[in-house]
Amino acid sequence: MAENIGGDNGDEVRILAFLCNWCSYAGADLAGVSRFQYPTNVLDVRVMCTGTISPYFVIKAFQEGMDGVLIAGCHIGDCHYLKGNYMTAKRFGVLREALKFLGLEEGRLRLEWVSAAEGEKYAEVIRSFTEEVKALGPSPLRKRAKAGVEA
Amino acid sequence: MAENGSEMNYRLVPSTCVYCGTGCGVLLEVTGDRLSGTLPQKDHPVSKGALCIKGWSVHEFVYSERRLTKPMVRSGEVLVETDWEAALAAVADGLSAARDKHGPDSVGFFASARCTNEENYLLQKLARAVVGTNNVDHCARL
Amino acid sequence: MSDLKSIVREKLRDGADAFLCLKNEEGTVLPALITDADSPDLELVEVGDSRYPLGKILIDLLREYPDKRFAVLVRGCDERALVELSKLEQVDLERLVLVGVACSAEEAAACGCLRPYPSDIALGEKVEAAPGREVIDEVESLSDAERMAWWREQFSRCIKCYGCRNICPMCFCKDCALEEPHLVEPGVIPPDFPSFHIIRALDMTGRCIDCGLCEEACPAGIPLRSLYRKMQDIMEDKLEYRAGESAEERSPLSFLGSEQDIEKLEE
Amino acid sequence: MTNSIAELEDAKVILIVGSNTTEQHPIIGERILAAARKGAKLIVIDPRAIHLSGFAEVFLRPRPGSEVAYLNGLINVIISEGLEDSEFIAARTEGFEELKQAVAEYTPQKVEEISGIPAEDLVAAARIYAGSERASIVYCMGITQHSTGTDNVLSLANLAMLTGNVGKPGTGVNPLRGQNNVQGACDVGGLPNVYTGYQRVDSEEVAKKFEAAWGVEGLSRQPGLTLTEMMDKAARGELKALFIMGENPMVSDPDLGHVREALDKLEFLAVADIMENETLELSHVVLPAASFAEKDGTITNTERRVQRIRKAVEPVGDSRPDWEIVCALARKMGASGFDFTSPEEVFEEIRKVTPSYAGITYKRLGTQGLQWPVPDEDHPGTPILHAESFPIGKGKFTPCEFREPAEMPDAEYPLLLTTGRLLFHYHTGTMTRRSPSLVREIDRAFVEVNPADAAELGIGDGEAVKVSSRRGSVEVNAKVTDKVGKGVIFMPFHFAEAAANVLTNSALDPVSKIPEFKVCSARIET
Repeated sequence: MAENIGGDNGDEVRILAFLCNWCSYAGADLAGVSRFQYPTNVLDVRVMCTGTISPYFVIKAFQEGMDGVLIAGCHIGDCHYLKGNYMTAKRFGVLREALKFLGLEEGRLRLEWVSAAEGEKYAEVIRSFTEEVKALGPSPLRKRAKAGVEA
Repeated sequence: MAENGSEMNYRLVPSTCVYCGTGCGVLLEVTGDRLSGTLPQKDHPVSKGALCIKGWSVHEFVYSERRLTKPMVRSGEVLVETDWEAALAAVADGLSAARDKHGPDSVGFFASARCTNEENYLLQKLARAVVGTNNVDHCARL
Repeated sequence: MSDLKSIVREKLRDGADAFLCLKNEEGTVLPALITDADSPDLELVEVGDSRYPLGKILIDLLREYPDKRFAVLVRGCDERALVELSKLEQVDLERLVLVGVACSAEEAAACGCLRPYPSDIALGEKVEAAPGREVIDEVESLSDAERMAWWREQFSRCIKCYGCRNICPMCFCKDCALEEPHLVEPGVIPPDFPSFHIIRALDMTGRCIDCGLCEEACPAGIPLRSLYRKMQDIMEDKLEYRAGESAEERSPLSFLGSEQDIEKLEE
Repeated sequence: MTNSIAELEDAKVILIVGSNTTEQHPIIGERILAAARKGAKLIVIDPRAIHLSGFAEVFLRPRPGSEVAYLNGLINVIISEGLEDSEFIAARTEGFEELKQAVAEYTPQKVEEISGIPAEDLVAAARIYAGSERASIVYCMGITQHSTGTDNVLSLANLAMLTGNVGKPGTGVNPLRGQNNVQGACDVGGLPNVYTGYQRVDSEEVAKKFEAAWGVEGLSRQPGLTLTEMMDKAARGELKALFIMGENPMVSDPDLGHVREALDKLEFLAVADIMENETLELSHVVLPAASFAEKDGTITNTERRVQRIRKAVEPVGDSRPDWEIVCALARKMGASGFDFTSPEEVFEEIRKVTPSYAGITYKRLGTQGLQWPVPDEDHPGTPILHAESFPIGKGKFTPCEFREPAEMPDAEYPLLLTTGRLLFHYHTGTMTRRSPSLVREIDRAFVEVNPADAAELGIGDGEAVKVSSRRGSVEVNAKVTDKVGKGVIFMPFHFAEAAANVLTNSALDPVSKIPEFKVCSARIET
């Protein structure tokens, strides 16, 4: 899947965004409808709640060649399932530190709270995250052998 | 789960992994009357408390559905179950018949790099002292 | 150790149906379940210096013999394991009698855990811990790229024996993510970097009780214990939790929690 | 092994040749990596890129079958650069001049032509091996399973003696024995030419000794047939009856078509085994044997360490330990001397007739084992062989000339097939393929093909292909990988449904009688 985004232009980075159905996905939709400009090298995965995102999914995304992973959900207090995003916040805080200890740059993993009304914020998050990941370059976790074969 | 009131039994039996020639030290875990797992022997001179995946799972094949559990003799196209007495008599007859008719060197024995020293010793003794042939070898070369 | 022998006998007479401890058989110290105060094995009981995952063994014994009560010899690490396993509903502490043994100064120094003694000490003298942080310090002195290269080199020796998981007293799942083909490609060594080892590190987060059996069982000499210890440091730093310490407080990663937990995080 | 596994960590240089140690002897492989972490330099010589080659100072990838050429080449470089151990050669060896002459023509350039190893890499490897105070050689079937296997081993011995790497800790010529008890099966007389402890059957003195020990007369002084020779005789109708204990020749032996034909011709075939296997369908009687967990006994590992296995549980069903089966059979045939009631009693008899086992008792073995020779009950065992002298006095250099394998690629079969084992499986898979943890990792045969060959043949990764040799063909999936060099393909032989040994050549080494599993010619079609 990963190779379909951003074309095969070498300096493009590939980003996976996990978006919660109720807030951030709607926020992304609003950004589109409102015609806010933001980069296109992002693959969305809609989830019912960011609390369902296993850290394994994030690892898998990096392993499959993503250069950055964004998790965007409802603001704390606004979760459709009341407390789902508490788990997101806790897991994410630990995961980012764990990955950092293994040498993955902190900037490649980002957590944002984006509501259904924040279309502009969504566009801004994508812009700034893409810039940050671009500055970091391709992820060192891309499967090296496989990347070679695919190229 | 054991039945209420049954005797409890949990033991670790020191043994040696039977896959490759490294000879790592394993502890076979027995719960009740069945093998339930494998642990590494911590103070083993070769493996020093480590094992490979084969060592860790060396107990698994013991209860395979493909274990042979009954002696069998051929009847036409099929092998039919029999008792030990009959099976051993059939082997003794088969080997003796060839020896008596064609001489001891018409009989051969494959010993085994998978069996114990004692078993290999007995097999070569059987070949040499009972049948009278040195035709005994095993798959060392394979 | 005659002391241990009399303790085992006493506990068996006091209502424990069996005592899980260690015995010296032909010079090798290994776990033993003693069910009878007159058992000849009683002559062989010994604390010894070989450690085994007694907590993991107990998970199975408690299930296999649901109407039995067990006494168990515990070092600090064994006790932490049982405490954490109890919160994860894998063992029932009510059916267990813990007999604590403190690690000797020599053992504690060689092992380097944070608390080389159980809460109740029946055998041995309490000594304070001398946890080594050399590996963590070394890794943290490196740049991101150097860290990744450092770990990549360590994990490149992995032959996927699963010994770290198999020996771990805290690993009890029936379905293991390490065996999930979408996460870790089967049949390949070394296993995928870094998924195999990150998955384990994440599963150990808020759970690892720092017994170090993983590192002892690793044929490749990978500094797993330091990796998992760092995960506990992160848990403590971010979520004020350290596995195995409190009998009541559960890992914040095992329940949704409250808004206060999040506030801690955002500091 | 002349030396011990634990000593590998003391070596300064380890030369790994024809051994994919990580996959065949995983714990030894990790011991080698531990040595590397302590600063030992690794030299890996293998036709495939293996796990250890990733850690090697020098990795040489020769064409399979060129072993004598490149080993002579290493010796050539060492002598021409004056790196040999002259003191050791003078004190402990003979035949150096002959060796020197024989290897003179194996210059790095010539070796490059034969083996494909770049001349400068060969020189680098020679310098590293000869330049250290303690260098160990570790080898396995990649050396022995050739029609020139004996010459290959002798060449390794030449190399070790040339540099004085014998009889000291962290040195030696160390074959890794494949099966758990291949060492022991040889030690206790499971060979056609020797009784226990390698006592020759054609020696009058030895035969008399065993006649006295066993209370029999007229033991044959005529060496018997090897396994592969028995197969040939069976195929020709000269061997009439065969008793197989714990082997599965219908997967493990070369040229399986020939094996089937041979076993089919037998008037009588009996098999004792723990598991259903491919050989049973040709048997007249099948005896169910107990597994290692269901019996007592001893096995001997690759470093000559005799170790105990212990009965943990009762045998499944009506199965019985092989030792009981053989005793019962012997008694059935009217023999005396088989009234043993335990393996320990059998062992007591073994040590009476076997000088190298004389000092071993079950009690002494405990949980640590003992390394033979153990001549008496006070002897601590022998971790290092040949410390003071060789069995024949001085070590003799044996010059070897390079010969091509029995079958080489040609127009019809243009690829060179080599075979081996995987980490997750064992031999014919009768045990590992019944083990869920191992089956989960991998349970299918494959053939490794170099990307260049794959491109030429139009084969994609994972594609089903037919691999054929002059002896047969099998269908497997291709794995396109640069682990193998161009022109070479590799198959694991564990999988009966796509058995590599349908393809392999049964050509034998003239001395060791080991088949040439590691080289035959083959072709691939989609």
